[in-house]
Amino acid sequence: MTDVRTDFGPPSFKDMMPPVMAENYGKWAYHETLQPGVLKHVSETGAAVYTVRVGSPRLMAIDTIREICDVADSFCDGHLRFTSRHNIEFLLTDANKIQPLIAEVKKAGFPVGGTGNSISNIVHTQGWIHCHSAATDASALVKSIMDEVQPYFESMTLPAKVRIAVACCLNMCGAVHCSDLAIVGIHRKPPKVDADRLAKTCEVPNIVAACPTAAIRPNPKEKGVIINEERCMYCGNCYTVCPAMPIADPENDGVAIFVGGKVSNARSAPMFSRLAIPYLPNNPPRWPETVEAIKGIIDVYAKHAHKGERMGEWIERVGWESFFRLTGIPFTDKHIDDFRFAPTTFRTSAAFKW
Amino acid sequence: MTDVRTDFGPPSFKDMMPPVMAENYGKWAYHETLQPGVLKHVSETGAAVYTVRVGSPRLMAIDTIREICDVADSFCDGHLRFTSRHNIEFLLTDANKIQPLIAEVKKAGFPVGGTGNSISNIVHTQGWIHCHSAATDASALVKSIMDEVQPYFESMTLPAKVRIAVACCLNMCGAVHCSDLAIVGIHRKPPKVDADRLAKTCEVPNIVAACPTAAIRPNPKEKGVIINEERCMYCGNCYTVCPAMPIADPENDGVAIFVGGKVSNARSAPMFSRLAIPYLPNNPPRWPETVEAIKGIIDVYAKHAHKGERMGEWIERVGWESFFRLTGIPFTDKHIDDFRFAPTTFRTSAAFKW
Amino acid sequence: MAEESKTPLVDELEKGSWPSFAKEMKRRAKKNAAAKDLVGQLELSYEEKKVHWKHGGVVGVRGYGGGVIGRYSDVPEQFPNAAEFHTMRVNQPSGWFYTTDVLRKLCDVWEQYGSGLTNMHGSTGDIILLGTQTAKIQDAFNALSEAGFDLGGSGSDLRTPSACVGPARCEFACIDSLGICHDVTTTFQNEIHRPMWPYKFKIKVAGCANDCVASVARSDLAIIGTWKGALRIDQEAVKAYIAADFDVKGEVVDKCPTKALSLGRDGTLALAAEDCKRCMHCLNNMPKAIRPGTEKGATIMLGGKAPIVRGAYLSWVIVPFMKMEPPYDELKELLGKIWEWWDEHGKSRERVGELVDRMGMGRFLREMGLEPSPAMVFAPRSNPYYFWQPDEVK
Amino acid sequence: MAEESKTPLVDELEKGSWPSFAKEMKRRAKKNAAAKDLVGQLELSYEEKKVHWKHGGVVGVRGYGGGVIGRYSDVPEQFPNAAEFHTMRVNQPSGWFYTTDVLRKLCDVWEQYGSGLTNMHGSTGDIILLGTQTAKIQDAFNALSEAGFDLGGSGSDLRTPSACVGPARCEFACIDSLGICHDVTTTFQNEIHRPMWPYKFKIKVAGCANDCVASVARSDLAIIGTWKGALRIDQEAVKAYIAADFDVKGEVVDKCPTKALSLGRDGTLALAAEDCKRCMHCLNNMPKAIRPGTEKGATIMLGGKAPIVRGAYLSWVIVPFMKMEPPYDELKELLGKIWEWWDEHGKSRERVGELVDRMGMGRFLREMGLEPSPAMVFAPRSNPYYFWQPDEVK
Ligand code: SRM
Ligand code: SRM
Ligand code: SRM
Ligand code: SRM
Ligand code: SF4
Ligand code: SF4
Ligand code: SF4
Ligand code: SF4
Ligand code: SF4
Ligand code: SF4
Ligand code: SF4
Ligand code: SF4
Repeated sequence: MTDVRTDFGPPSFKDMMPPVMAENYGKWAYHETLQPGVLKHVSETGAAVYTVRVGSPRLMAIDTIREICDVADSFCDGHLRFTSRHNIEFLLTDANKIQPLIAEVKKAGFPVGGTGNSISNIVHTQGWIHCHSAATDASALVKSIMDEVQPYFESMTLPAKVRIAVACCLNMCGAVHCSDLAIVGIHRKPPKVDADRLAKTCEVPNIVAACPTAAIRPNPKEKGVIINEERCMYCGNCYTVCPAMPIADPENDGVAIFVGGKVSNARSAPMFSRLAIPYLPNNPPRWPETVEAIKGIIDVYAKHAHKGERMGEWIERVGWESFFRLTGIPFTDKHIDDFRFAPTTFRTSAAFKW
Repeated sequence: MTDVRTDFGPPSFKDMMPPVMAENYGKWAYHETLQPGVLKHVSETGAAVYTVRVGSPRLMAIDTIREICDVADSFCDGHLRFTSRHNIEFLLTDANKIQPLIAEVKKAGFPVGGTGNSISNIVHTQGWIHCHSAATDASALVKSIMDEVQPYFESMTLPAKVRIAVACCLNMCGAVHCSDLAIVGIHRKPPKVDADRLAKTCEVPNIVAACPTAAIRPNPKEKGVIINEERCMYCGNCYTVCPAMPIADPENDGVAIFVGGKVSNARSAPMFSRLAIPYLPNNPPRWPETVEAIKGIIDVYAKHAHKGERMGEWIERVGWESFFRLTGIPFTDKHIDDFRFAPTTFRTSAAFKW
Repeated sequence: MAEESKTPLVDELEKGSWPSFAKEMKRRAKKNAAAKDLVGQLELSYEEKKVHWKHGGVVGVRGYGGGVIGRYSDVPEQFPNAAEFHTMRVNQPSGWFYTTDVLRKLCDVWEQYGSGLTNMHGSTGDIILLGTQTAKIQDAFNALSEAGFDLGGSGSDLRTPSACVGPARCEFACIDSLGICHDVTTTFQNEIHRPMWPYKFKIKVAGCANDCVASVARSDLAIIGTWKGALRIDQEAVKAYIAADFDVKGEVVDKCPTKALSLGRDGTLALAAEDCKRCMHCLNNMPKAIRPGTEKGATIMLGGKAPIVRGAYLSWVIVPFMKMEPPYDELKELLGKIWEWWDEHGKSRERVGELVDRMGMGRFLREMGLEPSPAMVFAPRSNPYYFWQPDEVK
Repeated sequence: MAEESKTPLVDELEKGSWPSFAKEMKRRAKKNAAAKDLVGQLELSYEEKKVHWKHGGVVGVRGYGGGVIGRYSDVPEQFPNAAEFHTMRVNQPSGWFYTTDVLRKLCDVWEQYGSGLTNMHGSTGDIILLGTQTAKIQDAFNALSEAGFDLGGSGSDLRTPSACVGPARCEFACIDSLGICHDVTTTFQNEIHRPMWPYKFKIKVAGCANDCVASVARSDLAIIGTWKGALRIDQEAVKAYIAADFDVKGEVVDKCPTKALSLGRDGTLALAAEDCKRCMHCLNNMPKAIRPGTEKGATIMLGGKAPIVRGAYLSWVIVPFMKMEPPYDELKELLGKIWEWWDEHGKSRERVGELVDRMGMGRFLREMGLEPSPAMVFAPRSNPYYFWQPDEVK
């Protein structure tokens, strides 16, 4: 089908790992956290590897990547990795090089941390930098929030890990639906239908099928659709399948905050994040209302949660009614589910806290 | 609209209560359980009322009711009541009359008990004695089970209350969907459609709307319906709305056992009963397989539950995988939900017990 | 007609120590032909593992749309005296309290006009009078009303409300369950007796969260007594429990689901009031020492029902706290609003809980004018699919 | 073209201590016209609170059906150099391990053929090369393949699998997460590069139940390392923890969700193996003393995804335990079966989890030939709506 070389797949991690990892592959016995951002893993063979974790903007210019390579060359024999949360990890065997390396990266403006009971890097998405679907900008939100909570990245003083995620639309690219703190871009008004363009460029059945709440029905007359605005909850999925249904609206778009999700199985099962704040305005470039709200929730959590309790575990223990009381976040009709599994969230019990 | 006297409502409970209850109405301070089936309630005024609870067949001949009235006349100044589980309660003020009363009712063949951590009377339904919809007989099941577990009615030795309910079809008249142990009559094959009769006596839209799993669609040709047998789960609701769709089938009808439900808010929220045994045969007059299964589950519960733990609370603590292991009940594809809220019951966690 | 001796299967059920419904039936069979044929038909059902009743037909009493369940045998030629075997649902006194004279009157009526077989009681709460014929129903009703008894509900109407024994004999009662039940029943006689709704609607009243009438599972509207503020602890009584070797820590403190209780070295039981969710466990186990708080009222819950059609529902909180003083106007206004809304939007055979599920709690609360509260949910939504009202957006 | 100095809003985001994406963009903008126009367009988005990209068009590389996300500006006249700004998704090495020479090669390629802006990494795991034009894509790909890099997935295909660091650096790894990820990726190159399914399908591999790649939330198929039998406790090491004043009782024993652990007076830590659900908590807190059991393998979970369309799903257990030895035939056969079934029954844009939900787990298990197990559910069904197969009834 083609002349060029295809389907050869990615380079093997085996050719990328530092020798100490290759040699002790699968033999690791335990680890210690020497200081925030610095891990020591010890092998059954006695060998040790040191990891220095460094915060990254994720969006990086090749110029910066090359500088990071320089660091890895001078301290790590040219080996490094990235984490599942997009941090940079420098991998060393010589403990004496740890502090010099840290000095060097800090000089270059990179924070060291993200280990243990910290706030690590924010998993996020493209936003206005690269996605047509974005109701908000991910990168600016991440930058603005991390500027504020960086002390939590560089320390390990929280009750437990706090995983933050940002997604710029309901497609939720990133684990926004299962994060301790999740920020998601939302629309608040139904899409506008550009009838002529729709007739030309879109498939009506796909549009109808795309709507989670069955708010769209075919328009019998022309080849088009009719939106039942009462049933539309602005997810934008019709726009995803049909460009002729734009939904972006500077006046009403903004973000919502969900809380209490987790994915690990430690102690408690993975949990979905749940609605805390239905709407905060898009306020570029630094979204102050959103940053404040996030800080506020973190403070209440840090004050009230038991040691070792994830956000969601704390809320489950004290109850959601206490969460809203302690944070002072108003509880509205929007918080009450009315989608598919709604009745499973209703309080089918007369027992609740005042 | 009519000449006869209507809408005068029920007699007032005030004219029925014994004087001690009227006088101390709302003033009760505490209670003690003097022995299984015997309660002492003490008022702030110091007054006391004694209750002797007696097991009833629920289905009673007026002849028996009159005998019960005789007992109430000789010991309770003509006052008695029935409980929400259909037991009879004799209400006395003179403690000395308690034992004589007990002797009398026992002579008449009535057990005394049902209080505290016991198995009380079984809430049940009409069955073959009076309902066209019955897939099994309620009264015979109740009689056969209570004959076996009566010692638990007359004692208070179980970890907690065990509430048993029987319903003879999926309409579940009675709290079968929220009982510690629930027995429900089921069908296992789709209804037969009597086309001519249907056309004469039933409304097609009602039939179609009656099907929880959308297994019924109108038959375009004649005024009738077509059943998609793959989607039919034999609930019988189409038969409820249309006599021309009989579903009773002696060869395949039987009962299912659900466990772990509760309605009180004590400690834990009310819970639904959940499927334990998908099918046991109708085996009149005494349903030995069903009686055995019920006894088996009670024995395992009595052995493993902590003091004060309801059936469902015990199962939640040890996990359903342990319930099936300890009882030896086989786990099948039928146990896994595939109705509306199915995904909320799936194990979205890698943590489970072997 | 079936011979008395020819019912070996039914006879089996006369054996055993538990009071036997079979004995009851055969006892009546001696005196009543309908009861006798009923025994025969039941024997046939046991033989064939099959029900022998037909779908109920419409039978009734003048001026009433419900209260009688028509029932016809599908083997009338075999059991002519049970060919018609209708049930009358008679509204019980709240709390199922009786004086013997009233109960005897009831028996006399059913001796004269029915089979003499009953259920004391049906699981909605009515007195169930089993087995009469269409021709006798009006007279039976007239005799019942003579005896002071009216019919209960059936069909798409308000079903006979019921209540726990409550203040008549229970220290935990936070509301007058019996009074409320009687008041609601008498106020809504028309709704009980004349089916006019999409489907049935049930009300049950429990004096506290122990819910001794299973209202949360078995009624569309559950009224459950509770209190605001802290429960009351009598420290002397606590010490008495300890003195009597009751394990306060193990049985009560450790089992408090919210860990709101703590036991001091000196045996004082302390409560963190804001953590208590009023589950009743500690009161249940130490009734002499722990009592409900002083500000009493009810939590109103909606939607409970059996599985058909969309799966079973347990009622859920729609009003966290409502004061409960006669004449209960707030409750009755709410009931009126709910019925009107359900009547307007409900499909045929759609229970109110199914309707709220279909339309959404948010919309229900907005249209009922009820304040949203975290007390209404175990947890907020996890999906981002919520709605904005026109006045909330630009 | 927007003037460098004219981006006050973007400039605001250069301030503050956290590494700035704005600095990165402006750094590139100095050398690359496309990057420069990107900064300008972003400034415009901040001014107008509005995205300025159009729906992606189809752009690609010869022989590939995916791997490139076409992206066009809706204000091309204002920002001509960003008029086309496509993304290339490049398949990362498992575990995101790099040697600097390889990484530098990658930078060189993107300097020559792209904007020089990247995401390290995308949230599926790929290297994201941001900003190139249709005309350059084939050459860019050729240069990438020179450098040893192939494309990742996009569209309705198998998306680039990813894995936690696992055995390369983690004592908890029960499976070779990196090896499995690399093997699956190379085995299913065709599925990754040529969209042919109803929708996307994602695979993530976690070495243990800590799930450091969020596989349960972010992949249709999650492979999670675990063990059978009892975890291993080194009593000496336990005593060492106690000696070092680590609160074994408070931090570990009391927090074990199943109360499977108990600490003896003498400091021995006892396990009730049948109660342990392998949640990882005790291992996490005492890695020197507690290790996984010896019989290792994986739990396979299915269905995880984001909310669109039918609401978010977390993956659920479909195979409680699978041995994980190369060449992983059992896993690959299962994947094949699942894809075939999904392909046959799935609607367009229906994820596999949505399909199983629609068709029913029972049917899925029967057609996959998988054994039902209580491990697959938190609780059995509460409704009575289940099915019997023809061979199960008379
Ligand atoms: C490097 C990384 C894996 C990788 O391949 O990149 C990693 C590495 C480790 N994780 Fe993780 N986790 C990593 C992402 C995750 C994620 C995924 C995510 O955040 O998106 C999770 C799930 C989070 C969640 O539940 O929402 C995760 C949940 C855990 C847990 C469970 C924590 C809990 O109690 O819920 C542990 C155990 C612990 O921390 O005690 C853990 C433990 C560890 C250990 C200690 C394992 C070990 O012995 O090496 C590693 C060092 C942890 C630390 O940072 O102190 N790791 N870990 C990831 C670092 C991300 C980052 O840059 O911050
Ligand atoms: C008489 C009756 C109310 C009535 O108006 O008829 C009643 C009466 C009392 N109940 Fe009840 N309950 C009665 C049905 C119920 C029901 C409803 C049912 O079973 O259908 C429940 C809900 C059961 C469930 O959760 O599934 C019920 C759940 C309770 C509880 C909560 C138990 C628990 O821990 O879950 C208590 C508190 C306790 O027992 O400690 C309670 C406590 C009591 C007390 C102790 C209240 C009091 O101080 O007087 C009464 C004596 C209980 C006893 O039997 O030892 N009662 N009780 C009902 C007797 C039924 C029978 O004949 O056996
Ligand atoms: C007599 C009684 C059972 C008993 O032996 O106690 C009963 C008997 C019937 N019920 Fe019931 N239900 C009875 C209490 C209940 C309860 C329990 C309760 O009320 O606390 C329920 C479950 C709670 C609920 O309402 O959901 C109940 C849920 C049903 C249903 C399912 C309704 C639903 O929405 O799921 C049906 C089906 C229907 O309405 O068509 C039903 C229908 C029926 C019918 C009328 C059969 C029919 O389809 O027409 C039965 C008449 C039998 C007969 O010939 O006498 N019965 N029914 C109970 C009424 C006696 C009384 O008035 O006191
Ligand atoms: C680049 C990336 C975000 C990022 O900044 O990292 C991304 C970007 C897009 N995603 Fe995504 N998704 C990305 C990871 C995810 C994830 C997270 C993950 O894979 O772990 C999810 C949630 C998990 C899941 O798959 O459910 C995710 C769920 C979606 C969805 C919703 C799918 C669903 O079934 O709910 C869509 C909508 C669609 O497919 O039409 C979507 C669609 C898109 C599109 C293609 C927009 C569209 O509608 O065509 C975005 C292209 C943006 C652009 O111009 O580059 N993206 N997308 C991630 C891929 C990078 C990579 O390959 O490594
Ligand atoms: S979350 Fe939405 S806007 Fe953001 S990258 Fe994904 S699809 Fe695009
Ligand atoms: S935005 Fe979402 S809810 Fe509204 S019409 Fe489109 S698909 Fe339906
Ligand atoms: S459960 Fe079914 S069969 Fe039994 S009485 Fe109710 S409707 Fe009739
Ligand atoms: S029995 Fe139930 S599931 Fe089957 S067709 Fe009738 S209504 Fe539908
Ligand atoms: S519900 Fe409460 S008040 Fe009513 S009887 Fe039961 S315990 Fe007493
Ligand atoms: S009522 Fe329940 S929650 Fe409140 S203190 Fe007592 S046991 Fe705890
Ligand atoms: S998932 Fe488990 S094995 Fe993989 S890195 Fe995390 S802790 Fe280690
Ligand atoms: S792994 Fe989890 S469940 Fe098992 S013993 Fe450790 S803490 Fe308990």
